[in-house]
Amino acid sequence: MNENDTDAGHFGKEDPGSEPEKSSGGESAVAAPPSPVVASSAGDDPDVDGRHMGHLDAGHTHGPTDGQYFTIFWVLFALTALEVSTYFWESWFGEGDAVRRVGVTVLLIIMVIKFFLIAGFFMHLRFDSALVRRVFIFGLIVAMVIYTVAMSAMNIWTDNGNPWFDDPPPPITTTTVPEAN
Amino acid sequence: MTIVHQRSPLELPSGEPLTPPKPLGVFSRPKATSGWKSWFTTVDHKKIGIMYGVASMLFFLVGGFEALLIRLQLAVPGNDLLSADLYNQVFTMHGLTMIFLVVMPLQSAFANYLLPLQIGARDVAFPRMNALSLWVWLLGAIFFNTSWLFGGGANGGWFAYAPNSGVAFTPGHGMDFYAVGLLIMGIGSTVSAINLTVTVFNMRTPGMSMMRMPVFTWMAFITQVLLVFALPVITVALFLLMFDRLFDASFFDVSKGGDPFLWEHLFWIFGHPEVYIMILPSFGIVSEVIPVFSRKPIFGYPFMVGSGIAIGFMGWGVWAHHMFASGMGPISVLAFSLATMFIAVPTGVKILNWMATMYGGRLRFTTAMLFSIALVAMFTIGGLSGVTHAVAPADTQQTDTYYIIAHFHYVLFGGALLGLFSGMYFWYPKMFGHFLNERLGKWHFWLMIIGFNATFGPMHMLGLQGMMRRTYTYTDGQGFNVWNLVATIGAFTLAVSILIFMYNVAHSYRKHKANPVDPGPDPWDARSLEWMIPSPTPEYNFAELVVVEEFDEFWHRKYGHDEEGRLVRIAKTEDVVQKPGATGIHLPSPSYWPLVLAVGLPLVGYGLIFNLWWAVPGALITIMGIFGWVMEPADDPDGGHEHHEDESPSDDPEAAAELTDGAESGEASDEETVAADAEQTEEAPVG
Amino acid sequence: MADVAEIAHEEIEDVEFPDDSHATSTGISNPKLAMWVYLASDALLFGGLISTYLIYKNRPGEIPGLSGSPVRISELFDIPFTSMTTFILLMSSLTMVMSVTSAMRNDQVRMRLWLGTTALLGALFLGGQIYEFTVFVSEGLGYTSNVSSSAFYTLTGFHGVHVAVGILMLVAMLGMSLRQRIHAEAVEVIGLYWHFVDIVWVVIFTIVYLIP
Amino acid sequence: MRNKRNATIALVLGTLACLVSGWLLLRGATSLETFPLNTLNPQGRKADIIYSLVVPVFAIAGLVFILVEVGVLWMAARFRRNHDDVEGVGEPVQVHGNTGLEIGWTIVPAVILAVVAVFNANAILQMDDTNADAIDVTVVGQQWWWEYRYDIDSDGTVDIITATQMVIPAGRDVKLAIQSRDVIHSFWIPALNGKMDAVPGRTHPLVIEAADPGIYEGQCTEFCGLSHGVMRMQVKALEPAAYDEWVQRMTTAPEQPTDEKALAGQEVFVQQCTSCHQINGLEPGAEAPYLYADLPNPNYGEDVGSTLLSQNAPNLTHLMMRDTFAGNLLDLYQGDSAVAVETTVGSAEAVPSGEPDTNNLKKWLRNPEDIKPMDPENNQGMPNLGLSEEQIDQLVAFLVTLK
Repeated sequence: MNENDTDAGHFGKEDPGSEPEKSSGGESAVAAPPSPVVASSAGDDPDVDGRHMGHLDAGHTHGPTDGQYFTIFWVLFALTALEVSTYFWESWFGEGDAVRRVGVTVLLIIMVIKFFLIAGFFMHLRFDSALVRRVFIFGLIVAMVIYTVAMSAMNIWTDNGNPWFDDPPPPITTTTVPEAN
Repeated sequence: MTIVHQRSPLELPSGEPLTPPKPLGVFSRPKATSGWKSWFTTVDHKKIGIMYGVASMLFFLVGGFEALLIRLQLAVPGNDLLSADLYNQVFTMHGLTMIFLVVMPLQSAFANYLLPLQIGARDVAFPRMNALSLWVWLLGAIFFNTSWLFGGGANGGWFAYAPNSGVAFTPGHGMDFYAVGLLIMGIGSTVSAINLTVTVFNMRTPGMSMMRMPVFTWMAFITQVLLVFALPVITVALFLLMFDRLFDASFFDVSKGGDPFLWEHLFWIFGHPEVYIMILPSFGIVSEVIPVFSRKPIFGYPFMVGSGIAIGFMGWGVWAHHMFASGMGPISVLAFSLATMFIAVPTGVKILNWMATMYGGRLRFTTAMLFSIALVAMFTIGGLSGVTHAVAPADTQQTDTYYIIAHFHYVLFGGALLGLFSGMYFWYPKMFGHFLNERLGKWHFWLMIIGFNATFGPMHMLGLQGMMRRTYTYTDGQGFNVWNLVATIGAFTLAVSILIFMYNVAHSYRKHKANPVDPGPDPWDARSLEWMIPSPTPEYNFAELVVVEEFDEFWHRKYGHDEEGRLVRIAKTEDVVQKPGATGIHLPSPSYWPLVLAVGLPLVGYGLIFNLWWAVPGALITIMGIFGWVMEPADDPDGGHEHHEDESPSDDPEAAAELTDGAESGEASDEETVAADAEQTEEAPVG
Repeated sequence: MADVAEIAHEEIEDVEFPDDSHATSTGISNPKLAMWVYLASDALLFGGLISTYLIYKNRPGEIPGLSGSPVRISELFDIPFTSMTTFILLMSSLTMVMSVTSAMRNDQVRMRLWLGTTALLGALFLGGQIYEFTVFVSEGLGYTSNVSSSAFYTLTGFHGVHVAVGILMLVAMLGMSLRQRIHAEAVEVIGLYWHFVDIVWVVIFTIVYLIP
Repeated sequence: MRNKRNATIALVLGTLACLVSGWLLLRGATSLETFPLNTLNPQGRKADIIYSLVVPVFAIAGLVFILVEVGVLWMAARFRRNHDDVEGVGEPVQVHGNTGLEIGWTIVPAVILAVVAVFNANAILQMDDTNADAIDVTVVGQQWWWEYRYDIDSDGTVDIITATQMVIPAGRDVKLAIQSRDVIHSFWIPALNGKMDAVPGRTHPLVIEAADPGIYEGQCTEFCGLSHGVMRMQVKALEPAAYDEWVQRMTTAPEQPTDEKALAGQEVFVQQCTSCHQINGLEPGAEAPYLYADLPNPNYGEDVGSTLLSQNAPNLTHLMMRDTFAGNLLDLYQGDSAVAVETTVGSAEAVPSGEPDTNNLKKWLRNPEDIKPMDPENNQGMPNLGLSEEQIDQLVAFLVTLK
């Protein structure tokens, strides 16, 4: 598939394949209304009900082609296969901390790559307005930071193991409670 | 973009909208825009805002009554007016009512009413979703309060620490209503928060850049963003609690490995931003009122906005300061203690900026201004006591004592509520077309300030003397007698001031009916866009959209300044404001479906608590609501406005209605998402 | 929110007013922006559920003397099977994206075809998940057996509900497309939701299933 | 000008009002006798650290408080619009802001807070220090009373189990390991240290130290259900010698009662009370003559084979060695004060003297729920056993022998 499969040619000024970041994600992109895409669409087709759609779909004009989508899918496929393979690593390479540690690292890296491939291309995050990117990334960062801190506060920085408290007595397990209702 | 018009040769005729789609449903489309019925189907952000306000004031009376019960019980040592169990229910319900049923919806009321007006829009981004959030919240709130009829209210404290909130230790249904009720209200708040966030991003009038938005709009906007990110966290916690209580899961059952800290963290990750959710809108209101009555612009607008953002941002990093005594370990305590101390900085900037705004001004002491100044004075006290327990070792002495009660009432009453009252007096003419009586208003103000300080001031001392929170009684020998009695007297003074406020509302209305006086569009000589339009606000908000060229656009159309920077009038107000009586403006059509959808949720709630089969009718109603909603166009095709062809400027399709219509199927499905997401409430546990 | 401030500063510099009266202030349509905000919010929901699982996943093994089943839910995972369903969900993302491009080309027929395929793949995934649940339950680890199983079922259950809601939306969209033309953007917005569900599964599959 | 005069008056009145309210606030720092839970009267090392941090923080806060409040009042009076003001004449100068000023009042508070933060961090880290001669006590919270376990000889077995009133040696650090059996409680002796939550499944450390002998009142401060409001406790600090005497008494089995009434009461106790309350060595349904033991059974609730919460009830082996009972609600001995709430600094005795207050014991046994709200149906708290007056008399006669 080539780039002309999309209707990009219609917009003339934009080259869909080249550095989409620059055209939509640059400084002025946040205040998207003045972007040239909108102007051109409105100017080219003043009479259509593309009034509804013109600017709304502005983001897609730089979107990948079908072929690119398939490429990304195969990359994702391969990455997932690699992920699944880590499950068998211990049987292939023998058990051991090193294997496990490498496996976990690889898994986390692949997870992040897959995450951003899907978000960036399938969800058009790379090509869309900077605002949605920031909204979404902000949510992700808040989620990651607060839950990481909360989990560490619960499991790592606890008092059970406080240096001065050499040998804390074993916890008194709670008494089991009677069957409710 | 012509893509839409290109026809594929394979396209089926069925893809062609030959006739405008008709609403499929059991109801005919509601048409009324006035009369009592219209309130149930309205999608008008102003009516929705007013309903939020009225409902939350009614709940304010409920919460206030609970507060009086608490104060009566504690007036003398060893009192047995309330049993320990009833007292636990009353203080829990008092807290929950005041937070979720009064302060949050009151800020919603102002945000709903004012956000579109202040950014010059005709409505919010999704008018029907707006109605949905009102009804979901209101019915959820009523559902929550019906717990009194089913064996008693929630009695685990508003923070509901596990495992005490579990079924083993709190076997009644109160905590079930807590979990399910808050989940239902959370759906309403999430929908509303997303809606208003999008409104602020997207619906601004030409020229209204983010840094030209009034401070109230900014603060309400930050509040919505905080809600968007905080609510899912409490949703998780509440689901875990609900599964524990209703389906025998063991998330907080220590004998199965559950960890009570999980609840604490999840709750306070939500709970701390929640504090700013309650206080920031009031900061915004004050930032509107003080400049108007000082005849000066707000001092340091970018710093006001920036400090609001900073507060919102830092609010995420300090939740564990509610847990200094929980034993989470010195490293966590140290980190959160230091983070907490510095949140005082942006708050201090705000207070100093308000004072700088007043400095050199020409102050008019209307009731609204008095309340705003009182907020500055009272919130300072709450803020300072806050700093004293940001210091973690000190906090281990102060936390869970009445010192904390004093602190957060100075923040939430002396901050949030005084600000909201200020806003009520300020925007009342805009909302209802007549003033509240100023004389009665001043009685209200002074009694409230005296009562408030008499109630909560002594609690500082009680707390330092060691009186703990959530205690249903105290003993004669503990030395708490005097100040408790003073606090009780103060509480009743407060109650009297609220009665005066209610009388004021009724009295002003009667006087207005007998002898209507038009307050005019701009009764206070104010600054932001909502004062350019007639009072009460016409249904269409703006007859023509305002093109904004600077911050305080309306003010600058009225006033310029001379070489010294002193104020000079350049235009008469009458010439600047918009004239009433515009016609032919297309507005979003009313709809039944938000109400229908919302009715189903409490029924599902009862089903979850008592018998899963009872959830079926509720689920069916909700699904019917979603179905009707999706099938109903956002705009009534029979509404008489062929707006697509209509090029007249008065029917400028910039209006919200037009926008949502512009992507009508998109909107419908998007709303379906949220609605369907709401549906998880009943689906997840069943499935 | 610091981002928002930046945006604000950027905007103040040059404000032009588009003549296109349909324009929103940011140029992003309302539904799309709302969906993104919702997805950002949903990230915190799943974050909370994943954290819950991570905290509880080893509890039955680590702390002796607890009541309930001592088996960790992770001991029952059938990775090859779950990998299959993962591939299915991944494929559904591709079909979803194809549906969106078809809709943008106004190729309503292909759009319907791809929408249907996506819904079908989603249903297959859901079926796989339900099958997996029944296997776990038959192995003796029900929802209330211990904290790790409760947390696991809650997490994957919530994801499953999201998938189910997504399927409903796809089917509804399919049904509506027979009655009226569907805007490409409506498909795109649902697509965003669908891809997000897939993204969440990417995280769950890695963190819950693959990392021991 | 009128406004200026008003402003001066506001200045003076405002300052006065602030000073008065500040004085009222500090009035909290009065004697522990009047306010047994007072937080501003530290009596130990750890509480001193907190107090010395609180005072400067309060001083800074008080200063800012006066500045802001007086400033607001002064401005309200100074810039008030007069009736004779005319629009357009002498209008305010339109000041939009002053970046330097703004940055200034962002940085100055930040610097002040940074200084406080240093002291704060230092104090937080100090809270964990202990001296070498520290003793260990395990504190267990349960709805709605506290249990204390001492391993005197550090051999891993519990030597003393007591409830409600903890006894510590004055002048020595006590490392508390705080745990809970059911819900979250919080252990708080304001005169000795801040509070620390007792969380089920976790063990939380807290160090307390009392400089002088005395009785220090405490209170559970984390909401723990029905009777949270009256879940009280005390710490009794003793001179080292007295503490040794106390340990000696507590590790020796009490004397067998001899008089008939007490023996009958012992019978009632074995039949009615031992399923929940323990007296070292007494088993439920055991046969007379009963054998006391020196060591308590730390797992008594579980030994009974029951899973009920209320079945872990206070160990009563040395009941009369305490000053109070029923969760520190009632005095065990007749004394000058009618209520059990007291903090006395200066002296405390290892073995309480005076006449046992049998009325209090009887009141409790007749119906415990009258004294303290409880929910025995849900296994929370002590049920009303429906004892006859005679049984109550006998029981009390037996209980007062447990010294």
